[in-house]
Amino acid sequence: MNSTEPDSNQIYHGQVYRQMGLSDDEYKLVVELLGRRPNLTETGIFGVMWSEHCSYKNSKPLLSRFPVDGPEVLQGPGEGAGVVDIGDGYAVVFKVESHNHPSAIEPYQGAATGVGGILRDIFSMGARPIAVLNSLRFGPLSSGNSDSSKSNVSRTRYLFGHVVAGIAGYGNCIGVPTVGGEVCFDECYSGNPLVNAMGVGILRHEQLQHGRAEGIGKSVIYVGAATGRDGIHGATFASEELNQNSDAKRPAVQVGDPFMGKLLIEACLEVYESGAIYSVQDMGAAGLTCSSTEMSDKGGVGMELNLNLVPQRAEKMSAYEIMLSESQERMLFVANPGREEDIFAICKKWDVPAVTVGHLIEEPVLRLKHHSETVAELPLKTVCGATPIYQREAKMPQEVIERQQQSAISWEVPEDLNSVFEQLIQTPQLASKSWIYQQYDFMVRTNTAVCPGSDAAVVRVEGTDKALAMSIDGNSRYVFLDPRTGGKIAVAEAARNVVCSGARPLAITDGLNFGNPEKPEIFWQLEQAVSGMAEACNILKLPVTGGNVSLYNETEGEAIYPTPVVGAVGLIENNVHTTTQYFKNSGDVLLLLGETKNELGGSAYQQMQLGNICGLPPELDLNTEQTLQQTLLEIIRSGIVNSAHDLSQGGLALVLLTSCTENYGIAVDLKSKLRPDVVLFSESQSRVLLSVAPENVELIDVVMQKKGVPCFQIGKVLSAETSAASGTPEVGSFEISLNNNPVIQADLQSLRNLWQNAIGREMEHSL
Amino acid sequence: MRCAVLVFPGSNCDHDLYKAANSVEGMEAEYIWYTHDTLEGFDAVLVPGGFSYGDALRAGALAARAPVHKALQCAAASGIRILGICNGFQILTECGLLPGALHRNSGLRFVCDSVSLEVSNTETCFTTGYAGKTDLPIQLPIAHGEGNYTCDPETLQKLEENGQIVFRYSGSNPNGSLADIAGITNETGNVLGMMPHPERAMSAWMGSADGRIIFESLRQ
Amino acid sequence: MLKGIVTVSLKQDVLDPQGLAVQHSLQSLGYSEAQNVRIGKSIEIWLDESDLKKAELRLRKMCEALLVNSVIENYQIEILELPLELEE
Amino acid sequence: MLKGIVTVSLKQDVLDPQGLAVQHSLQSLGYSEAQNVRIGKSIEIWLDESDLKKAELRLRKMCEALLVNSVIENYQIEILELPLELEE
Ligand SMILES: Nc1ncnc2c1ncn2[C@@H]1O[C@H](COP(=O)(O)OP(=O)(O)O)[C@@H](O)[C@H]1O
Ligand SMILES: [Mg+2]
Repeated sequence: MNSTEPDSNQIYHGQVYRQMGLSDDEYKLVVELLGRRPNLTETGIFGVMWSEHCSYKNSKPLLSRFPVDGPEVLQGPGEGAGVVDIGDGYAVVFKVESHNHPSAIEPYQGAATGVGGILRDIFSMGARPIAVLNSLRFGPLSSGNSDSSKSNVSRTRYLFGHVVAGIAGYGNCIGVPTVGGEVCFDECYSGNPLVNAMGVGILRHEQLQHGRAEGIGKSVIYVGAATGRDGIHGATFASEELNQNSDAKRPAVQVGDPFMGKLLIEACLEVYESGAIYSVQDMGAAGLTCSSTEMSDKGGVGMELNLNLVPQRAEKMSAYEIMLSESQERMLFVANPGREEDIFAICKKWDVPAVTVGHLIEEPVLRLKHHSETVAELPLKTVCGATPIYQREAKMPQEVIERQQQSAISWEVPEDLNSVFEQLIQTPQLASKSWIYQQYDFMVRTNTAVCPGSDAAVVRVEGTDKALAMSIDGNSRYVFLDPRTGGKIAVAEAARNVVCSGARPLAITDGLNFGNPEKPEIFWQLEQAVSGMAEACNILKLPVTGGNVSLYNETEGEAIYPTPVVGAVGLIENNVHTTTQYFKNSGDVLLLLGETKNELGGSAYQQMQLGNICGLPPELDLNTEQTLQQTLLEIIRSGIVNSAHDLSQGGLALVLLTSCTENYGIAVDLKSKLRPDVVLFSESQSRVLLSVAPENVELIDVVMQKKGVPCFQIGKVLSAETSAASGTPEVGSFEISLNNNPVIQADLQSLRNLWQNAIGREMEHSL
Repeated sequence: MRCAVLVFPGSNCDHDLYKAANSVEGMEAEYIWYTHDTLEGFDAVLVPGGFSYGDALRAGALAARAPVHKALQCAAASGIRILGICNGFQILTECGLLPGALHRNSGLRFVCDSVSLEVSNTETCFTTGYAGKTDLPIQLPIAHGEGNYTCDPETLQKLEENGQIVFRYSGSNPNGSLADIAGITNETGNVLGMMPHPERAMSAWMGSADGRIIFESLRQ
Repeated sequence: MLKGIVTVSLKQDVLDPQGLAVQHSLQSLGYSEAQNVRIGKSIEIWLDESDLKKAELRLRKMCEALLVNSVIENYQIEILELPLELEE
Repeated sequence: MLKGIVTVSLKQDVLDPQGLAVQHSLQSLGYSEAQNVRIGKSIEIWLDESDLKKAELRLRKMCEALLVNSVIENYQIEILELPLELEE
């Protein structure tokens, strides 16, 4: 034991356990369970294993509301990632993981290691990673004139720029395409940005790995980068609020090494193929502690580790440091008997360190040796099985009650809707995200069939005719105004994006980013949102196969908007059914599916007009949604849909613009009794814009009528080509009228330029 | 035609290049590990893109000194066709098989996009297939952070005079490269380095099939 | 005119994947004496300033404001006086 | 044990977009005296070697063999003697 480390009595008297994330009661419980006071290493182990990040002690009772089973689910929550059958012996593996706090402290490395971490979750299941997506939240990119908001804005731009660069830096180097994501800018994230990453992988059924350590005597093998003093106590750190003292915890910065990550993927996949290992888990949050205790607990055995054998990058590391380090790019294997040398040989080929550090024992304890002494011995049922679970109190916040009662529309219809529209499409919220995704290699591995920019990304499954559509979504403004409805919408929208791409949604993964659950108002948000999500999953028949909980997202006591994000993956059985949101032919007819309602609460338009949100979010009828999705999928599969685009933020007007291309514009005439700005910008749910050949309109109309899906013919696609002779566009190219009165008449290329480069301009702008 | 696809630690477009070459009739690609000391028996060598050695120090620097580089030099000297794509181009400049250097994009950011290219020389063994092509410029994807080609004025003049500049960016230049250079050959014309990725443009569903022509030309 | 040279290096406990890769490469090229390699930045700044003390103060501020990421990096400052004809 | 420090800088006539960007940022942050910024690398190498002369020779070779791309870069070498207790 390191002489500067406190002993068990000092930990008790000095309440050192608090720094490790244990409350007084939790510490008391540990002492009771052990029948003695734990030493520093042991206290540290309890601290991380009982953190929200590892134990879900605040969220478990809620998470049990999610449906987790389905005929195609091969692995639900509990392992590194969920696994869903996609037929012909293949399965898809996917999960979301948050890296919010590390990214707030060191945005580049925080985001990079977030990507590294989710990829290890994927390949620890035996899958080859095929795609990553991300979901990001930051403060506003520009400000009013006060000095304090100026310094916030410059910090926000720094965070945003470096988070994107970090995701790019890791994903590009490791050679997994970053194919999509979403981002929102709002004041509530100024002090507490969110960085969630979603990983997707493919395996053949027989390649599926698990994390159960079974078989007394088997060798435990450490594989990957050496252990340094990185990120010590990262998991507990992730479960605390950020405050001014966060800086003092700075040794917690881990640095990602995507080069090692790449070698590690290849080495692991080859080791699995060789059949030399029995089980595997990645070392993510809480590093060696979490992997060793969870693996042995799942298998009902014990584990003895000799910490001197653990490869170490720093000198004189203590047992505490070795166990708590969150150095990246590490895995833990349980070898099949006699196959150790095969594992070493494969790892050597890939230049990846691999060494036996211990073995499985009968007694169900974690026993750690260091310098020939036993430095920790903990019954696994205390570390893994005895975590206190909290039933928190829930209370609807007064602020929400007040906001809901306000009217969503308190301004006159603007006279010049053209300029309102121009302003709206340049808000970072609605502007093109190309500034972000062009920094990501979204094509590597040459399976990307639909690149970022469309509703969902589509990645082909090599060696088959199948493809997977994937999307990540979550509108926290809706969740803030009404967490239950917002939760439903998050699930419905992610699924709708996938359906628009021609895929049948298989399952979802979720990331729950909330404030401090010990506050009743926050717990109410969590409970409501989860209930809404669960309800949507039940009706849309989408099991939740995994996810992540990130609580305590607060700065100086101010919580973020409740932010659940939903990652959906869908299957395209035959990749000819792959559909994008982009118009394909001039003369195609535009069909709007679904009802447009007087709904502006929480909309991007309301936010722009008021600088704030109020009223109720759009309503969502899950049965209507389900019928829409099913019917849409049917007609897409029958091959008569040329483009499909779901309506979300920015409403009909934005969807029309983002379906246009350099070559195709629109002429639209709408009929409605609603205010023109509502017609254009309402974010009513369960709506989709289609473009179809004129000869198929009637057929679709009939199908929609039969299913009771409202279907309106609203205009057509026009060629936007510049005629070479005159140098001017043949048509205005982007024309919308309402009840025969023009409301937007613009030149398509200028609109597209405004929209396309808005974020880049914002980032280059001086403050 | 037998092609070697070199694999360095960290290479990540090796698989894509292998798939692309094998999809071309009459071409057979094999992976060759960076520790190999010979490339005998191969008719062409393909050096893939993608972060060999994690791009440590300078992109391509470490791979250019890996054991296989001697065999690569021999292959080049004996006139065997060598195609380096993206990181492969960086490796070829780093080991001196191509003149100049590729440094950080002028925009300082990694760029993944599809670009328009002018084929400035359709007489190299890599580009004959473009000679009759009518829908020009061609479209190929790019994905790089260090594609900013630079060399001294004398070298540039030589490149121009000898027709060694094979591809130029014809829309906006994505990385600030000198003279809009996107790809060059060596003096004898058997070594081509290019930043765009032809292996990512092999069929219409990928967005473009213009890359296939390079492989088909190479095969002849 | 003065020239400031800011040498930015990673803090001791922070992993340097780049340095590691270069170290391995040097060793496999036969430079086995290269035991540990760390790669940092060297930033040269020409300053329109003649007072050494003031220059140092300002450089320090620049480091804190922009040049150095104090979460993972350390820095050192050196200042050279430039003979007039060397000014660039 | 010796420590070599190799400072690698871009040749004078090679454009340094990163340096330029930093220079602009510094100026917009109010450091108008920052007239010109160039960014290079500082590579620290711990050498298992006690002879200064020999160390320098070997470092020079490492530079030529790997560390420096002479098409666009220059370098400078400095060698420090490390007190025993500072060896890492
Ligand atoms: N952070 C990001 N990373 C990668 N791609 C992104 C990111 N944010 C948005 N995108 C891409 O931009 C497109 C538009 O995104 P978004 O505005 O969220 O659309 P939608 O409302 O249809 O979900 C999508 O293709 C999405 O994948
Ligand atoms: Mg969408």
